[in-house]
Amino acid sequence: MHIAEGFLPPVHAAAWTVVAAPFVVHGARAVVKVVREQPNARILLGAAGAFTFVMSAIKLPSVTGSSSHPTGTGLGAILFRPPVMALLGTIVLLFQALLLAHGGLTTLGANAIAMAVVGPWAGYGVYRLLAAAPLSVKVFCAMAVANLATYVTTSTQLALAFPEGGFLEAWGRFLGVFAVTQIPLAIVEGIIGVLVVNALLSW
Amino acid sequence: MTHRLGSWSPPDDTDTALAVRGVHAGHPGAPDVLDCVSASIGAGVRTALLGANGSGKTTLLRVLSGVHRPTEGHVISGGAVLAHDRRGLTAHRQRVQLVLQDPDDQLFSADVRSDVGYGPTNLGLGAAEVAARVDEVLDLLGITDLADRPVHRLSYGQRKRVAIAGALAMQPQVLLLDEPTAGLDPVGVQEMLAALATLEEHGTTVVLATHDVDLAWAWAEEVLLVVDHVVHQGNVVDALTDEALLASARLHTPWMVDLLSRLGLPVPADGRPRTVTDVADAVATRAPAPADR
Amino acid sequence: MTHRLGSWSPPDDTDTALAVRGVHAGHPGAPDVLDCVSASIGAGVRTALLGANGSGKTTLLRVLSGVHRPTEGHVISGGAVLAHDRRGLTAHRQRVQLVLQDPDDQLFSADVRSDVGYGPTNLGLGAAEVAARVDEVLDLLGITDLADRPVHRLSYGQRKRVAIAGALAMQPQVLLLDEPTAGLDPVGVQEMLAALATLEEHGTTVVLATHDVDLAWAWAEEVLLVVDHVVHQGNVVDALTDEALLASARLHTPWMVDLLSRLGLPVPADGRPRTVTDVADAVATRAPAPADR
Amino acid sequence: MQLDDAAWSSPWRRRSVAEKALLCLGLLLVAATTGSPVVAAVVGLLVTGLALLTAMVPPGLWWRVLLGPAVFVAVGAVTVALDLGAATGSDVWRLGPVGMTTSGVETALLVSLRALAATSAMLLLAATTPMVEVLSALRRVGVPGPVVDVAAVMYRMIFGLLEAMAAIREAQAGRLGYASGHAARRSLGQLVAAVMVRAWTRAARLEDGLAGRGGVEAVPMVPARPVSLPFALAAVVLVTVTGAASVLVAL
Repeated sequence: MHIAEGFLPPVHAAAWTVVAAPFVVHGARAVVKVVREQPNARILLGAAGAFTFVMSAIKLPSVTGSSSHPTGTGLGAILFRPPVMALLGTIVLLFQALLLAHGGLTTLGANAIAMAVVGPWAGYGVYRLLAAAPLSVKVFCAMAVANLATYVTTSTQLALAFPEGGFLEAWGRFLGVFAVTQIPLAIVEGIIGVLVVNALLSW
Repeated sequence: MTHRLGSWSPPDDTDTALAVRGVHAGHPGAPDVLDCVSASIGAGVRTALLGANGSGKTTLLRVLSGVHRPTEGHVISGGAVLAHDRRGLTAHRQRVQLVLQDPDDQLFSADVRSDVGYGPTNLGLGAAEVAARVDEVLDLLGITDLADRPVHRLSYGQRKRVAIAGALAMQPQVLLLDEPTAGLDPVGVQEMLAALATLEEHGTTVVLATHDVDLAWAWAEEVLLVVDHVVHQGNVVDALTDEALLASARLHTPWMVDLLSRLGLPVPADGRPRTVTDVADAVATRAPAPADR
Repeated sequence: MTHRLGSWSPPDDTDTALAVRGVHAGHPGAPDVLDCVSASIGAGVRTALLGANGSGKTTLLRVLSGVHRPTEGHVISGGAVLAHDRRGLTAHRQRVQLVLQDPDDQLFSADVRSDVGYGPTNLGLGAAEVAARVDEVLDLLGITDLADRPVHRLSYGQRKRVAIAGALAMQPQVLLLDEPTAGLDPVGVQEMLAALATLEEHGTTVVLATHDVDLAWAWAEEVLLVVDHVVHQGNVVDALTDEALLASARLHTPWMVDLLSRLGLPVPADGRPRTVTDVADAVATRAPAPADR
Repeated sequence: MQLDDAAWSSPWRRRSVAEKALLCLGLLLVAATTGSPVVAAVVGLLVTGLALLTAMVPPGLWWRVLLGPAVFVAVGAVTVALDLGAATGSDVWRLGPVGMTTSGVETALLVSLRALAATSAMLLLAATTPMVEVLSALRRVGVPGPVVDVAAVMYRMIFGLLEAMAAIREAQAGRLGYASGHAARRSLGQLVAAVMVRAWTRAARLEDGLAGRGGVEAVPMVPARPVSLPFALAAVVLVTVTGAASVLVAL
């Protein structure tokens, strides 16, 4: 679920853009440096971004009857590291806005914080924290936590924007609608992440 | 629409392995790729599906396999109308298997054995039975030596055969093959055709989609010709001696037919020439060429 | 090693557009894919590079194009030994361009015009000159209407021609094509051959790699036959009437040669039959078949 | 990817990105910042009219692509409007602890109209401007070349990977890969892995294939197109009028 164009109050949209900017600029700097040293990295990074976009278009088996898609932010973070994911994830969000009408331009900053910054860092953090655990446990936790963290962030952003009845009550409402329903999907994404990594290891 | 060609008479309904009736298919917002198509595939009849690129050949294959649901009309599978629900499709997929042109679209496990065993495992078979089926089809296709090789180390021709093995492991009655010989060199084509002949001996009905009219002439008994969203069905001699029809399909006449007709020789409906030797014999035994030619 | 076939005599060195001398090539840790190969491509001579899958055909093309650096031996480009440094390769690329079998391996931009202009832009040409070259090659190949289309919405045949346009925009003297007709339907093959004929009229030397011996027979003047890491060079009639050699290359004899030889008819070195009509004429004008056949 | 097809065949496709951005992003900003549901509704109707009548976006496509954001907006707006707790003096509706107040409903209505209008304005740009034009415009406004190059390669590769994904998924379904929940999860894992391997091999082959064309240099970009003065003026008028209306209503 991306926050739709125009849904956030203008001040919030602007503020989240400002918050997201340093992460995206940092990622862009890293990419520029890599490409200057290694021109071929254009293609590898492009392939990584294209893969991230395509993965988010995969339909998961429906748990609740509605179709849903993986966020893919955890897998991306494990594979490509969070700073690069901040940039690739933001480009993916731009593509989703202009090619699929998912999300928006003024809400790009807010969505980037949720999907390209918090999700990847949360997943990557869990992955590193569990350094001693078996790979499948690490991957499961990283993917599920990244998925859930993304939606908790989105809910928080919405509650901050629409704190009717007080922030905590609003937070509870948005979490209930956007994050609690996500728990089974986060688990599915974690399981699939493990299967993906197992399949990749066998290649 | 579908047109019957020449003297061909439809096989008895009990002999029909797979059929479509009045099928319309396409993508939303675009003109139909298939426009009221009917066609039937007789059990054990070597059927070639001929058509130029973009003619709707692959769409017809996907409709027959149950993957593409027609907007109108029916697929007849095992004598009954195919229901596009979970149960109907599960049953259909054990009868009919489709092998795509690009083997890489069909191979998604790292090694040959687990890839070929993918379908049987999904059928819920036990490990021992899966292994038995895998060994059986690898043996049938003569690729037992590939069993423990990683898929990405195989040549293109080997991967094509592994993809067929994966479909065969479902023990289908009908095997639909999209361009199985494309990209193979002459020896590879011979090996592929030999493998298909083995399958037929084991009772599998083979449908082969191609744009190679010479291959269809030599191999098929029955032809489905896809021309501009419409299917013409007939026996191989009727279909592939109809120059106007072939031209409208953006195909050429098989060289054997072309040569014999230029020499004024008849093409016998039975025992048509299928190899260079057959043609040489037909030419050698003909009456001497008229002097005015 | 390289073997000369039949009566063919090497062209004058001034007429050689591109050549390899004593080339060994392969991948580290594996046996050589090419084992001391010499071959030469005459300016303006239609040259077919024939070989089975995995024979080393594509490696030879890559060596000729300068992309694959041989471990031993030389590429002779424009009368001089090719230096595999930046300057040497830049000059070489303006003489010799390679078009791969799968156009998606070579198309980099999302729209046709930018993609065709990619090479000239890399040469450092100005925008106006790039645009002029792009228009010129699109016109030459008859695909001006594709100029503003997205590459990902083109058909396979259209993408093949755009890939050729991208190579042509470098204004090469030699164009190396890997399986340019593979995957095309008969009309697509005709269109491709017509486009290649136009290039030849404009002075481009065309080298066509294929495993389709019938195509090579009808099209080529000179043949490079890759058999087990070794190249045999000869004119098309000498090379493609040598049944033992073709069999060792996992290829078959062109059906025209096969048929004429079965009928006991000679294959003339000049004016060989190249179409079904030619064969029919050759058969029709021959002496009546002996009765004992 | 129907928006992409629409953009490539749009009658506005050859218009300058600058003038389209002026119109669409201008109206988008008016819609996204207005405090008036009426102004939001007017902008929404204006954009829809422009899209269907002048830019000739196919109506079926327009409503189909709006559906996704509309679902988010509906769910989000209902959540905004909900009020938990005891009855208040301004209840529109209440059932036990769950209700809606007048102010909540007003906020939800404004947010919905604002989001739908702003989304429509973005869609007008998306449905008339191929991604290659957007990317070359981004480079012209100063986004670093390598970043735009990576985005361009992504765009080039997306379609092939989507096709591969669809083909692999169908092949899996054909071998009963989605016939049970357990099989489906296993198949999805293999699908993602196979698509990823495909992305890598495609990248490696492309890198190799480009060697003969001068290596992997900057991705060529489409040139800027001339700005149409009448179009730009009309855009300025529309944005100014709606923007002024939005400000006046707020005062």
